[in-house]
Amino acid sequence: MSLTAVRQRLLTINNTRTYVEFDPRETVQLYNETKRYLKHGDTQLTPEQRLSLMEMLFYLSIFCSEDVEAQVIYNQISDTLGEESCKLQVMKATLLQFNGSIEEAIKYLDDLIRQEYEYDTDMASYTVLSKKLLTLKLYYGKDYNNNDVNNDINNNTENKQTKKYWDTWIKEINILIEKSPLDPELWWFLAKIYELNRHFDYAIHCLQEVVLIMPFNYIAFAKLAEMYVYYSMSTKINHKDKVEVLKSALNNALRSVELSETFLKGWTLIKLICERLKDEDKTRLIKLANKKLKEIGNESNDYDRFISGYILSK
Amino acid sequence: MKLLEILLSEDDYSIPELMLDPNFKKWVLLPISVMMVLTGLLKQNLLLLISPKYRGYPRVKLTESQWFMRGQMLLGNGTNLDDDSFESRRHEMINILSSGTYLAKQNKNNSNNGSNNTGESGVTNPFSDPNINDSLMTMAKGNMANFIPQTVIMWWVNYFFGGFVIMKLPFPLTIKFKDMLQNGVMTENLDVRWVSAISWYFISVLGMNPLYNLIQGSDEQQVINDNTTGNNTNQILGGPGQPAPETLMKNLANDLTIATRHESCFVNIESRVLKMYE
Amino acid sequence: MSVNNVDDNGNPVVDLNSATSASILQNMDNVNYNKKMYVNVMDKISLMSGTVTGILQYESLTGFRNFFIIYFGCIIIYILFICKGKPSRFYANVFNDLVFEHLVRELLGFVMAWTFSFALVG
Amino acid sequence: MEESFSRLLENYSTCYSDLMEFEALKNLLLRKEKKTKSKIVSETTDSSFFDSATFFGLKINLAHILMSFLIKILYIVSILQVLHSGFSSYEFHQLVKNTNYKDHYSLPKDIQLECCIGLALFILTSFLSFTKLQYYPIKPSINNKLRLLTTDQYLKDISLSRANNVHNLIGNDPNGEVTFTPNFVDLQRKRKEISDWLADNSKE
Repeated sequence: MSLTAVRQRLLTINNTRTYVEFDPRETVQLYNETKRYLKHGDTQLTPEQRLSLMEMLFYLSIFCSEDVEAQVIYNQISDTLGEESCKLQVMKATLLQFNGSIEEAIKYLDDLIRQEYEYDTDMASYTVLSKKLLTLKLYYGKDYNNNDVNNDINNNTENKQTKKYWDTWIKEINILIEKSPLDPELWWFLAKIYELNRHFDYAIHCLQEVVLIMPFNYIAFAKLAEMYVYYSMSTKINHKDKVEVLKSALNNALRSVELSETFLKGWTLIKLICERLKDEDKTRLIKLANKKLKEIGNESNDYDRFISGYILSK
Repeated sequence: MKLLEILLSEDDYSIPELMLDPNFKKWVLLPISVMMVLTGLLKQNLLLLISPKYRGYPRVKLTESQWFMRGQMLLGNGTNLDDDSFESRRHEMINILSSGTYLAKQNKNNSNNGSNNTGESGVTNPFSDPNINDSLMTMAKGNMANFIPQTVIMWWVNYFFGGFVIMKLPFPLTIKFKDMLQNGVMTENLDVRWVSAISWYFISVLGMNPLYNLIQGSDEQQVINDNTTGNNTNQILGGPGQPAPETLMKNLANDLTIATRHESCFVNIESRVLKMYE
Repeated sequence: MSVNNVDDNGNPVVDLNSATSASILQNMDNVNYNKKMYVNVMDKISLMSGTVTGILQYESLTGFRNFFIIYFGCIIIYILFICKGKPSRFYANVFNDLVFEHLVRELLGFVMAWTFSFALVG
Repeated sequence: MEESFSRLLENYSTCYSDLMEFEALKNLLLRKEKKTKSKIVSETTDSSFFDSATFFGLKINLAHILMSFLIKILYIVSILQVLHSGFSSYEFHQLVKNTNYKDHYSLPKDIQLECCIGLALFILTSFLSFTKLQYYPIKPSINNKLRLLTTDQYLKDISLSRANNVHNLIGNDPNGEVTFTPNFVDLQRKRKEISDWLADNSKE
């Protein structure tokens, strides 16, 4: 039974790509655990699942700077699948990025897209390769060398250089969106960039696109609510509009909890927004939010317990 | 109805008991059952093997259909937006669709400057297109994999085990089944409950599903979100038998123009949430 | 799932115009999972009870009666212990999903096992 | 090691849109972190602990392993019982067939009983073999442990709002492929972060 739970956890982490969000301690632990799990073997793991876990292990080894091991895993996967698939091509580009040079990786992907994928592709592969190319070009490319750029929210709109940098990002992503308007990840990333640059209204627009594509994405609804709250705080709008914006925020937060009963962020946002909407009577909602937060504090995972406890104690 | 009556009637009239050679069980009943199970499993794996392969399209063609689908999504999932954002998006989409900005053919003609005049030919012969032939082939293969094993086994059973009675059914049947179930047995007055090998074949064809499920389907995969549903982004516009992409886009633009009544999911959301959880 | 299957928006596009309320919406993966669990257990039981009925050499009505007693008995046990008395939480359409949808399938499985063991033993 | 908490709170900064307030909260956590640091580091670097406790969670699951073993045994016993009674019944019918009194004998009670008990045991076992759904949380807690979370149900909720509770329970983002923008990760920065962390920890 526990093996089932372990397998399920690893596969979930892989399917949702949560491992890119892990902090160093968690990443190292996940790396060791995945390695041990694959070595130990599991009869119920289908070959496809095994390969996808190996892909995760590849990226984890890259994160942990274990390039040799990454190469070994890449060889193993390409032995079974060949090198046709776009995921393998992205992996190869990643290896080139660290073992060869960035220019090599960029050239490899560029050639691939131009000569092959422009004419014979499916949209997912095309966008995955384009995203990787874009990342390589803009993060590390010669033309846009920007190691000094600080992603910190507090000090980047003033800096002209960074502004130019983000403008390039926005331009490039828009070009890609023109080609593939149904890729939610592109819209989400664009929203992230606008958020960094404090263009919350643009970020709201992008997130609404995500919601159109993925109608049940409650995370996106909560994010929308968050953006509305920020927007209401910006200096651009007057008091009357502010209430309207906060109401939109509340609506989105309510939608997120309607889709997911014990969603901590959603309930927290509802509590916060209701407290800000002083003119209206929202006691029932606040009460409900408190009740739900208490419930989460009683039975959720350790992190959510901690946070809901903190929020309630405030 | 008559069948039901007989099925449900208590079996009072006595049937003459036949003495069957016990070797029938060993050499007829069991081999047929084993063959049924094996071919069933083989068929499953065969279906996996001949499942359609990855097919690519030119990127412009995909872009075109994605913009079309974006319009459809706006119609379908537009309730997720508030009224203002829906309106602005609606107008934007109407413009895009009716102006045909992302039509694949147009782009091609612009870049190649009329080197190909595909626009004129109109309807193409569906059998000359290799892509369509491909899809027809996969369909045909799927059907073949379904009925070839059936026919082969039926032939096998009839050929090797025909002409004698092998077992007694535990339930009575009407006389109409006699032809089918006692196929090749030349006895006019034998009760229908005594049947030949082919009827065991029929019964197992009908009843094998639970067994197949138990043999192969016991993996209780509890993956939380297993995104194996495939991507729906790969359908393309203007497939076989469909109108041209341009017309489709125009039609969708018309639909969007009509869709002025927008119903947002945010209407009454507060009372809905309160009702749900309070 | 597999390495060559990149997946971005696998989400279904559902027409929400008719139903904006989330209380009606269902998670299809879970619906299928629950149905699969139910079918698995019923498949086992119907095959086994068919075998047993054949061994006991029950004929015609007695045999079918046996099937229906076991079938409905198992449904009741399933609802009481596995669904904890609240089948509507796990099955959208309780009567159809638990009783009628698989009745023919299980009956035919039962008949097959019954016939088989009846012929072998008798 | 409370850094993960502070990172999480960063995600939740949203809830405290007053950035000032958020800073205060962060400081509070940092202070707490200093206090607990030495203890937790010793735990994370203890690799033997790491091996046994985080991977298979042996202690918690002994009962489950026993249970699944028991269920297998019960299945085998019930199937053997049915097979045995089937064989007995076969022998009996072979014997009876050769006499002239075949209508006078019915199957002996003990064979019938054995058969029925086998079936009952089989049905019982197949219902016992349902296990309550269990999950590991996505992220290990601060002391690197994974606490097995057991829900009180055998089946999964179908209504969308409740079905998502599982994600909330284990701290999963079902749309992570979009929300974490995995294709836009800055790999070099990520590598640097991790190598820095490794260097820090190996020193102590």
